[in-house]
Amino acid sequence: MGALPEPDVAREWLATMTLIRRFEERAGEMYARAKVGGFLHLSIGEEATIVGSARALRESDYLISTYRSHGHALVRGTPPENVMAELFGRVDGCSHGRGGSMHMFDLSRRFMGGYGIVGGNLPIAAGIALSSDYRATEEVTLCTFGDGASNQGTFGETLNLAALWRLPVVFMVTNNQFGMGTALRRHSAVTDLQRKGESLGVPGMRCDGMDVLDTYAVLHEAVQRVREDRRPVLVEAVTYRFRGHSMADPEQYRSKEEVARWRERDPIQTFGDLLVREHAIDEAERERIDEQALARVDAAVAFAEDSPFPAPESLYDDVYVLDQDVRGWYSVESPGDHRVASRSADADGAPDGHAANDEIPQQLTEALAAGEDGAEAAQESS
Amino acid sequence: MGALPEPDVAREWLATMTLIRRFEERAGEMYARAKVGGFLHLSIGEEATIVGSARALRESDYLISTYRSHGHALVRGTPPENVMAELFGRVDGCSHGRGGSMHMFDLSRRFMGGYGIVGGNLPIAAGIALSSDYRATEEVTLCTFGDGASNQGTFGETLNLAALWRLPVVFMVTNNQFGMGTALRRHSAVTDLQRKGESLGVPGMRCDGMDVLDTYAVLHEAVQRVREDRRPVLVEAVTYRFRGHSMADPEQYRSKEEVARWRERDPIQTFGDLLVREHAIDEAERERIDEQALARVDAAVAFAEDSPFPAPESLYDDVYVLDQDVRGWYSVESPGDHRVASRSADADGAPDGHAANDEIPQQLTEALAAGEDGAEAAQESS
Amino acid sequence: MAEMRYREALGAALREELRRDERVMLMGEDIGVFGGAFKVTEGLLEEFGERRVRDTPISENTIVGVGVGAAMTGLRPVVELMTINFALLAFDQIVNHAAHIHYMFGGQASVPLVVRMPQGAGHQLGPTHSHCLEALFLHVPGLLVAVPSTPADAKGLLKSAIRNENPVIFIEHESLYGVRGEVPDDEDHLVGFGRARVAREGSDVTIVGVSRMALTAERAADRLAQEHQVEAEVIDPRTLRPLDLDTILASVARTNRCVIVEEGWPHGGVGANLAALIAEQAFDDLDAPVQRVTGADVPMPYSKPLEDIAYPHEPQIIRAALSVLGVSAPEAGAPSARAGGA
Amino acid sequence: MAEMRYREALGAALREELRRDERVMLMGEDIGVFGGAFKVTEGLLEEFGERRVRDTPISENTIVGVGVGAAMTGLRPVVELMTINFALLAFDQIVNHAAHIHYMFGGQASVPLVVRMPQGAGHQLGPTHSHCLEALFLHVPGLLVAVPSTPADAKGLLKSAIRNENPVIFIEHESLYGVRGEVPDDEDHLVGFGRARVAREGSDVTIVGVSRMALTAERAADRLAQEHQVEAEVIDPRTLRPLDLDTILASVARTNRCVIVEEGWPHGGVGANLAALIAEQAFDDLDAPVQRVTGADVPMPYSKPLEDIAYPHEPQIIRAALSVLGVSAPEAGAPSARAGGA
Ligand SMILES: Cc1ncc(C[n+]2csc(CCOP(=O)(O)OP(=O)(O)O)c2C)c(N)n1
Ligand SMILES: Cc1ncc(C[n+]2csc(CCOP(=O)(O)OP(=O)(O)O)c2C)c(N)n1
Ligand SMILES: [Mg+2]
Ligand SMILES: [Mg+2]
Repeated sequence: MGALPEPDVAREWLATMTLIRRFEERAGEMYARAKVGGFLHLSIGEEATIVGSARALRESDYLISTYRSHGHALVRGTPPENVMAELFGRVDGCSHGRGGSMHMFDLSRRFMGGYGIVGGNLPIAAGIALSSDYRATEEVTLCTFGDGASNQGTFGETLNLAALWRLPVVFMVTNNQFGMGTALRRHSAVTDLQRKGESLGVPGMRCDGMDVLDTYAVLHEAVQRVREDRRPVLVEAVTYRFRGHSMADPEQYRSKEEVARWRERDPIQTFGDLLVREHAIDEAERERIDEQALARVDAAVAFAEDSPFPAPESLYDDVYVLDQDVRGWYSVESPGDHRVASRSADADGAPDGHAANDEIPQQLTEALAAGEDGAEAAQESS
Repeated sequence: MGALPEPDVAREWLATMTLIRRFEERAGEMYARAKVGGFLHLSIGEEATIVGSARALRESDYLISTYRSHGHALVRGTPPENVMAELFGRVDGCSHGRGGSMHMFDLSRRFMGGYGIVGGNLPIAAGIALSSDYRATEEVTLCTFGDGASNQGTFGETLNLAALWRLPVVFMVTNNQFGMGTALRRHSAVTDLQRKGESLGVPGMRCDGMDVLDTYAVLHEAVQRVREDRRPVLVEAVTYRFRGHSMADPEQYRSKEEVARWRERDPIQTFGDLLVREHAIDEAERERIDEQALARVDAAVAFAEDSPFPAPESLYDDVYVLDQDVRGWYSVESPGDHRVASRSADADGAPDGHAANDEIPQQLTEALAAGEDGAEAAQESS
Repeated sequence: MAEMRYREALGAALREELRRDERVMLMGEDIGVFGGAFKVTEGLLEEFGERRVRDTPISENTIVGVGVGAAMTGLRPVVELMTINFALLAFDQIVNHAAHIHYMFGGQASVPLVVRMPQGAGHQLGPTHSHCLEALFLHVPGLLVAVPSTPADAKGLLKSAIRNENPVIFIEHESLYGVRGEVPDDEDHLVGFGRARVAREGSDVTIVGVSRMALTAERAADRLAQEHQVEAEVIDPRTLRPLDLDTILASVARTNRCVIVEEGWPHGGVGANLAALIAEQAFDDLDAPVQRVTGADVPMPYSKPLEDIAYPHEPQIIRAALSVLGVSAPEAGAPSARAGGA
Repeated sequence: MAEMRYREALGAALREELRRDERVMLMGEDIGVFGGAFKVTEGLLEEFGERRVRDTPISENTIVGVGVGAAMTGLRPVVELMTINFALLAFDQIVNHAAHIHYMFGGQASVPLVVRMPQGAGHQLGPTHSHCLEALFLHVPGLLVAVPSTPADAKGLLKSAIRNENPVIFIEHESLYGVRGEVPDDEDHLVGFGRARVAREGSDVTIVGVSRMALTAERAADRLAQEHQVEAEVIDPRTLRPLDLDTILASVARTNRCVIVEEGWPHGGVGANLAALIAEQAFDDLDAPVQRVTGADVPMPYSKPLEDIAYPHEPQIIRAALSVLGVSAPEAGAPSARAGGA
């Protein structure tokens, strides 16, 4: 277990874990009330792996996750209002209602998403790290995925390539003991997951994912090493999912006793107890933190309720970035004027300003302009 | 290096390596004379990895390989006539002219193919091993692939699954130092390939792929272990490709000196020298073995020349196994009688006897009938 | 006859074939202990054990490839993929291997493999879990493709698929799992491939509905009769490879008008293929161009109101039917639901 | 204008864009030291170094995914896959990720990625290396799809593709790499997407040729003029997404007859899509059903005589053109070349 940080830092960690917990509890209620659709995967029980790892990053670093990523958006600073609005499928959702629970995104905070394809985010993470390297910045990418994802072909392909190209990426396998209803030992021949990258040239580390201090300490070292050595690292965060895989899960694959045993190690409860014991906070403040989280979640729900649904006319927006070559789509039915711009391109046929990746090319230009000093240049900008 | 086997066994190994060598030299000439089309990948220099490994198998075991597999067909006993006819694209080819050099096949000898997709044969090998296990037989599957293939997603996926399910399969990575023009250290972060399965639960072994005795000794142990422990093993056979990747390869990625150094370890030359030194054969017999190989290759070319090309009407044969549900294909053009049987199904619409996997279901039935004694039953039948 | 759900009919087919043929075995992610993501395989692990009902790691391409190898050597594997989008991870084993091995090796080995997967929108699963991709499989020679829309067809076609010597892509629909219907009890009741089902007879217009859209088309046909005195013939092709073009052509020869309804993307879709075949072979029978009603040309959005208009419903079908009949059509519910690509 | 080979035109486009924009970089198997399986990238490693021209391990799905991540964060990667069949290994990253990320995340990130690959038969590469799969990509919203048939278009379209903000599937043809043609020298000469090329003007029949078939169609048109006094208009769509349907419809409005020629499989192919669109939007212009000339519905066989008849040549095109003109046709060279699926 790592050392206790400054009191206000510790408070922020507790507050953020509490916010994630309260947010997801409410999301579950909203799902039961059919305010939220699709699949809803909660991280309840895994909050320390989220906060402990994300806090080891700089603002200029990238975080990329899976379909279980409400907490990853929140920890990066995406307002709960926009995360809840996404769950509600509203225009103010952090993916504008297009992605839902499994596909959260916030480019401005370098939260590079939420991906519904198990293992699909690993190559993308390596590509982001390649880009950071190419731009001669010091940025590091943290890529989280589950124990089950470590059996996907992209795991071996990506770790080999990242090691070969010395990409600045930390792979974090969130080992919550199950891939859906399949226990670790029933899906992976090697269950000591920190070792699963060794044959691929990626050294491993392990942290107690129920302990935010240990998670932070290990991830901080991992991020540091990756930033300096330009070599990937695989970190196994050992944790447990308190809830079902998704909302519709009878959980017949595990015993109530097993769940109860892990719940005794609730990362928020234990960290809160520690802070009180160490006099970093008192019970009153602990209360206040929880009340603030609840209040913020109330606000998020209210905001989401008020946010409008996307307009039917917006269905085709952003299928393509429009320009003089791609002016829109045409209807299969209406002959004649079958070219209907999904968002009208301007006179010159240039895109209408919604060009994506906006800030990044600029930052790239800086870095490239800075040439060899690109690293520092980018560092300043972070 | 392993012990010298009985003289006639040793002679057969030398003769088979020589046949493969002479066959491929001739295939190269035929390619230059445009008798052979497509890509032609030669194993010249790698013959010891082929004979040393295949001779560790029983007839009832399966062998599955890649697009570099003329030798694998020959070592299993497929007549050179039929292998050459396949290269010539004739009906008597071992794949009836459909596959060519990259897609050799001989079900009757349990040579399960020749696959053009790098890494594509690994899952299939695991499936064959699963089938052997399911049928309660003692069959083992030997799956060969290249160093470059070890970076393909199927490598990690398949080794994990094979270890998890305890499948009787030996994975042999033929490390000839290059994936096409990319040197091992430029495509794989871990270059000690025998270790590449450790993180996947598959122990590794290594053999000198230029030495047929060592290759046989190591593979014999590997096959034995797999047959008894029902656990996969990964064997690295260290070898070198004397010729280009395929016929059109300027080989600018390696030096003439490097090639020359490896050629000094020519597996056929060195094994022949040993046998003479050990008085297992004399120079005259060594000559005879070579002449017999050359004569057999002459016969193969003559046979291939005489074998007819497939008839145009056969184009659609075997796209499907025909039955009452699948009566053929229909032409996009001719309305009316658009259902033309690609091979006419009989009155009852049953398949016309060309049902594939013929002997295997029967053997399966035996094995299953034999119940717990299935293993022995199948063993007898091999 | 017994009434059961589409899900139960599929489970029954698997159970009966597992009992009938020792060579049949199942593989898939969470099909055993968990009972299947959509509960189709519930109870099968308990009855048949781990040898024949296997939970797999998350490795789609390899799971299918293992099925190919097992099928080549005497087994009859049935692989479940959780959602059709995930089949894209296994596309190499499905197309380059399963579909082509029989031909590529001159007919020596066959690949009696069934790959089952659900497709379709309606549950807000978003852009990685909701598509209809039957057109991608329909394109590939060597594959058989089934798209059952009723419990009876689901059971009869799955049993036929398992008994067939060829690789079969068996496409279920998430929104159909709970649908009830009459299913023959006879354990040897099979539904043959390449035999379309005339779901409703009619003489004014032929409506071909693919997968779940066969049911939507039937509902639209009922409203066409009630509200517009139009008698539509509704045809469910049931399998796309082989395709029973004869039944469709015979219907069009009587109605002279045709509408094709599919949930998938319009460009290079099932509807385009059928429209081209019909226009080629029944050109003179057609009094109006074949009309397609398709899913919108977009990744399936999560937000409910967008998802709703991104795939066809009765109003678009009614509108298309009336327009091929030359009757002025009421306003389209969703313009999008018939829009095409960039 | 300078005369160069299709291969050289592609190489020139890559070189010019690498020089023009520091964000452009290349990745692929053996594109560097080896110079590319088909030598398109020869010399680029030497000029631009290992940072910008990267040899990769054999990991198609990951290479494309790395391109996606790099493109989302400011680079403009061009990924080469050795053969279109191998793209099936990367289908998840291409469809579920590259094509859908911009939409799925509400337009926040774009994916300016180009994935280049050759397709096509003619060199006896057999069933795992010879297919034409443009129809699989054409089906997917979010992708742009280019199928250049001349050196000038190859260069102009590749430069446009690299400069475009959307993911582009850039499909080359193995049999075209050695073909020579005039190419504009101007480094800013681009060929826009969604603009078909009228390769030959004519008033009797419209022949649309896709990818390499545009050239085969031109040769067939010359013979139609010489041997049958038929003046065919030959159109090369150049890109399938976006599709310049206007130019095709305008031509059909004049000729009233249309033949579509593609090398790929018939069912759910490019031709089916075009035939459906034309029949829908120009039904009254058509004096005869649109005819498709397609590749055979088989995995591409190795044996030369079989490969030859498995994809279209002039005789089948001439025969199709004459038949839409109602002229009795000479015997078909290859019955197979127009056959469909099970
Ligand atoms: C390619 C793919 N296959 C299967 C699924 C269905 N699925 C969603 S989550 C999941 C389990 C993943 O387990 P793990 O990687 O341990 O992550 P966790 O859910 O435990 O966080 C599965 C099989 C999917 N989304 N994508
Ligand atoms: C999926 C796939 N990607 C790329 C290729 C092209 N290719 C053929 S052989 C080869 C190199 C393979 O190297 P290795 O696995 O070491 O086998 P070797 O050729 O050395 O025997 C490549 C890249 C292919 N056939 N399949
Ligand atoms: Mg897990
Ligand atoms: Mg090699």
